[in-house]
Amino acid sequence: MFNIVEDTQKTREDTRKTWEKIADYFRANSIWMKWYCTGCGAMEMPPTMTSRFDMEQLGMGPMATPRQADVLLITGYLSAKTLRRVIYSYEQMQDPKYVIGFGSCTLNGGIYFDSYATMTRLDHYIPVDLYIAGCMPRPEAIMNAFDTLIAMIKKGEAKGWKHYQDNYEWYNANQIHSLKEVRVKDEFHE
Amino acid sequence: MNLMNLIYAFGLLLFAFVLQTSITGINRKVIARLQRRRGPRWFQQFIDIFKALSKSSTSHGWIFDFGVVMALGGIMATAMFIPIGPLQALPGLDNIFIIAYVLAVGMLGMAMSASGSGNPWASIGVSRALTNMLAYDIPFMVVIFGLIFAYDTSSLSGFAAIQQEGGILGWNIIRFPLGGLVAMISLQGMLGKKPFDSFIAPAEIASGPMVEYGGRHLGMLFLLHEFQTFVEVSLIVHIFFGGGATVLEYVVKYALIYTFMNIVSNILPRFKIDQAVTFFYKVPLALAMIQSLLIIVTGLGVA
Amino acid sequence: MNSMNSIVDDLKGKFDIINVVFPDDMQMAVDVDKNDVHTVLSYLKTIGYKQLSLMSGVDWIKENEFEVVFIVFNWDNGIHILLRTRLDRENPVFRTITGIYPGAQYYERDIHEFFGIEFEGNPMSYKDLFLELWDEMPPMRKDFDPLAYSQDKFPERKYESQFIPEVGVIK
Amino acid sequence: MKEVKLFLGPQHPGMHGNYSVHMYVDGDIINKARPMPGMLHRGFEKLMERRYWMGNLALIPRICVVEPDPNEMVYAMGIEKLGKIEVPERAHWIRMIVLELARLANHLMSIGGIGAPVGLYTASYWSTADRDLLLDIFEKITGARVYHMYIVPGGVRKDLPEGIEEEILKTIAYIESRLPEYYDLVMKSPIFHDRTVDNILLPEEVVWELGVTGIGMRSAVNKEYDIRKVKPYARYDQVEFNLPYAPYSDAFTRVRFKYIEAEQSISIIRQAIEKMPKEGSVRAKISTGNALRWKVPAGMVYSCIESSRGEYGYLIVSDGSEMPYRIAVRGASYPQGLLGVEKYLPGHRIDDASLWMDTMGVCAPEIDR
Repeated sequence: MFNIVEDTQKTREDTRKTWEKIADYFRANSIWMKWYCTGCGAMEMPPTMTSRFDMEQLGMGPMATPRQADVLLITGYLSAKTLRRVIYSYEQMQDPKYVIGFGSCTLNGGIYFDSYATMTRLDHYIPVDLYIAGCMPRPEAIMNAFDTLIAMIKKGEAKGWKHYQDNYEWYNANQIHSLKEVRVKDEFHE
Repeated sequence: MNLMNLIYAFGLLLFAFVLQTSITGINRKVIARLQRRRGPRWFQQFIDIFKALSKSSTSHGWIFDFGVVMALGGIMATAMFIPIGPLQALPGLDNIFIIAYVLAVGMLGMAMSASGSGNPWASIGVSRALTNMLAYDIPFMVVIFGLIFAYDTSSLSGFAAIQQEGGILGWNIIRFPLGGLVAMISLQGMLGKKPFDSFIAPAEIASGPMVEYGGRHLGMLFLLHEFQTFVEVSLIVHIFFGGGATVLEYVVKYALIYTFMNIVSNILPRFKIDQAVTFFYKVPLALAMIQSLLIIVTGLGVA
Repeated sequence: MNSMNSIVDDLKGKFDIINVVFPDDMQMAVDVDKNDVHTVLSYLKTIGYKQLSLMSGVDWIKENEFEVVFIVFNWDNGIHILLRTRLDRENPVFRTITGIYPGAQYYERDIHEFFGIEFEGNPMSYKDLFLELWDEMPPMRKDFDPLAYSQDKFPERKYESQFIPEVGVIK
Repeated sequence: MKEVKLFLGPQHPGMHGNYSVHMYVDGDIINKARPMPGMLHRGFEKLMERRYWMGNLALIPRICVVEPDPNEMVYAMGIEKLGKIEVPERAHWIRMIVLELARLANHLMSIGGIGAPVGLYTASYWSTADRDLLLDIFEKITGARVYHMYIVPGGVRKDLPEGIEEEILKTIAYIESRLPEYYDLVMKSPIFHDRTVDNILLPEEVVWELGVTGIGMRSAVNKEYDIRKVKPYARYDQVEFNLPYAPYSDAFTRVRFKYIEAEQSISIIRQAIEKMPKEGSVRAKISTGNALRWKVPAGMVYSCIESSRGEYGYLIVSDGSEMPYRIAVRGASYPQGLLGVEKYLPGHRIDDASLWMDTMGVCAPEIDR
C-alpha cells in the first residue's frame, strides 16, 4: 500500500475547521461502501464481509447505490466499458468520498498490461486514496487497508475528492483521451 | 397544553431517539452473533446517523427535499403522542386514531419524496411500500377495533392501565392470543423486516425508495426510521404487552420485542410483494376476523 | 473408436468431406467446404449431436483465411465433432446457423465482433457485444497489436526504475 | 401501459458480478430483457496468444474467478492431448481432489449465495465463512487462496504437503455436518418454497435450444449428463458417485441439486484420498532446456471438463511454436447468460430476476473472458 504521488497541478490549501474534525471522526468510523464488483478482487470481498473477517466490526457495511455510499472499492481490473460506469458512479457519490484501488491491475495494469480492453492506471481517471497491492489482495490485506483508510480520514489525509474537484479538467481530459465518450450509452446494443 | 408539555415532548423525542438507536445498535451486535461474527460496536448506529448528516447531498427538486422534511416532521409529531411507561408528554392525546393518522402523514411524505427523486426503482419501491401498508394495516385494524369494542377505550395509556390490573395474565397477548399473533405479524410488516421487506429489498429493487438518497437526506431517513420504529413497537407494547408501570419495565419489554422481531427477520427469506399481500389477506386477516368475532359475540377473554 | 469410424464412414458416404483427423479419442475434426456446413450440421443434429458446445474462429493469416470451428457434442456417446471450414480472409461472409442451432446467436455476434466475419441472416450479429465504442480492426485478428493499442489509449504508470526487467521479453 | 426501462446491474446488489441486464418492465413483469456483457472483458484470448505456453499458466485461472481450477485443468488436458504427454498416476488423483475441493467451495458459495436474492443473508454469512476453510486447504496445498496455478501440463506443480490428507478429511467432515444446517435454514423455509417451487422453469427444449449444461441440464432432461460420467477424465472412472437428475427443473430443484452434488464431491474426495497411490511422481517431464521456450506440437484440440456450472472447454490451436496460436474459451454459463437472458428472462417478475441469474448459474467473468 502506498499513497499516490501527485503529478497534477492544483492542491487545495488544507485547513480543517473544528466541526470538520468532528465530522471526520464520524466519517472514519462509519464507512459505507459501494461494492461495485468491477473485477476479480471482488472474490475476496465476501470472506472479508462475512463471518470470518467481519468487516462490520470496523463500522463498514455494503450499500445498495452510489448515492448512499462513502467509499468506492475498485476491485480489480477495469475495462474501458466498466470505467465509464465507474466514473459515472463516482460522480454520483456524495462528498466526502473515497476510493480504494484493489490489486496490481488498478495500479499499473498488472497481468493485463497489454490488453486492449483494460486500463492500466486508475488514478489517471479518478482520484485514488489508497491502493492495495496483490493479485488478488487477501482479506487480511483488505482489512489492513480499511484500517489505514480510517486513520487517513481521521487525520484528514483522504482528500482525493477535493483533488477531483480542483483538477476536474485534468481528469476529464484523461477520461476523454482513453474513452472518447465518458457518458454511458445504454442503447448501443439495442 | 402549555410550554412544559412541549418541553416534555421534545425530551421524549430525545429519549425515543437514544432508546431506539441504542437498541438498533445492540441488535446489530445480536444479529452478528447469530451470524457467527463479532459485529459492530453498540453505538455504531449513532455514528452512522451523524456521519450521514455530516455529508453533502444532492437535491432532486423541491418535492424531494420537502417530502423528507415532511416525513420526518410527521413521524416526530407522532412520536410525541406516545406514552413511555407512565410518562406522557401530551396527556389525553394518545388516541390510536390520532397516531394512525399522523403516522400516515409521515408515510405520505416519504412516498412523495421518493417519487420526487425520479428514479424508477424508487417509484417501484414506493408502490410496494404502500401496497405493503395496505396489506398489514387491515388485519391490524380489525384486531384493534375488536379491542376497542372490548375495552371501550382507544387510548394507549387506557389500554395499558387496564392490562396492568391483571398482571401478566392481564396482557392482551395472553387474553387474545389470536389477535396478538396478528399484531406481531403486522408489526413485522410495519417495521419492514423480513419476510415483508420487499419494498426495500436491495437484491430486487436496489433498496427501493432510498435509492437516490445520500448524505443529509439519507441521515434524515435514518432518523425517520428510528422514530417510526419507536412508534410502531410502542404501539404493540402498549396494546398487547401491558405498557409499563415504570419506565424501566417499558424499556425492557420494548427491547425484548424488538430483538425478537429482528431475530425472526434474520432467519427468514423475504416474500415477493404479491405473496406478502396474499399472505396478509389470508392468514392474519382470517385470524383477526375470528378474534374480533370472538370478542364481539362471545366476549371471550374480555375481563 | 469403432463408433467414431462408423460416423466417419457415414459422413463420408453422405457428404463431401475434405479431411478427417482424430485429435483425441472421442473427438474428431472434420473439414468441409463452407457450402456444406449447414447440411452436415443439420444431419449431425438429427443423429444426436444436439448440443452446440462452442463456435469460434481462427485467423490463419499466412494462408489468408479464416477458419470457423463448430463443436457439436453428443451426450449419449460422448463424442465431440469439430466441424471446420475455411473462409476467404478478404471477404469473410458466412450464412448463419441459428436456424439449426439457435444457441449460436451470440457466438456469431461474438465472432463478428472479434474477427469481423459477417453472418448473413443474423441481423443481431452486426451489433457490438463485449466492446463499446470500438474504433480499431476486430481485435482477434492476428495483425492487431493490443500492446500498441493499449499504450496509445491507456497511459502507463512511469516508474523510476524498471522493477521487472523481463517485461521486455514479451515483444 | 408504458414500459419502464430498468437496469439490473452492473452495480445492482442483486447481480452477481459485473454484468448488466436491461429490463423493460410493465408493472412488475419483465417484458423484454437484453443482456449487456463485456464489463469484464479483458481480451484473454488475445493475451494468451502473446504469452508462452508456460507463461499462460498465470493467466488462465483468472478467466473465471469463481472457480479457477477447471481452467487450469482444461488447459493442461488440452496440452497433454496435443503433446501426447502421459500424466503420472498420482497426479491424476491429486488433480481430482483439487477439482472436487474447488467444486465444493463453489457449491458452498452458491448454496449460501442463494440467500442474497431471497434476503436470507444469514445463510450467506455462514457458508462463506465455511468456504474459507477450504481456501485454507488450498493455501496449504498450492500457496494461494483463489488463483492456484497448481494443475500444470504434465501433472501438478508439486506434491501434496505432509499430512494434508487428514486435514482435508477433517474439513470435509465438518462441512458435511454443516450442510444439513443450511438445508434446514434455507430449503425448509416455507417462504423459500413459495418463491422457488414451480418458479423459473427450465424445460428440456430450452436446454437443447440454448445449450445449457451442468445442473440445469441434468435437472431438466432426466439423464446423468455430466462430462465426468460421459467421458471421464482424470480418474473419475475409478470412483463411485451418483449425480442427481430430474425431469422437471424449477429453481428449487436446481438449488437442491447443489446440496446433493456437494455431498457427492465430499464422497469423491474421500474415495480419492483412499485410493490414490501414496508415493510416486506427480509431474511428468515434458521438456528439456528452457521450460519457457517449450514448444507444443501443432494441432487443434477441444478439451472439456465439468465445472460446477456445466461443460467448460477450451479449443486449443497450436502451430508448433512457443506460443498458442489460438485458444477459444467456452464458458459454462455462456448460453444461459446471453441468449437465455434475452429469451427466457422475460415473463418473470422483477423480484425473480436476480433469483433467475443465481439459479441458472450465470457467471459473468467466464462469459466476458
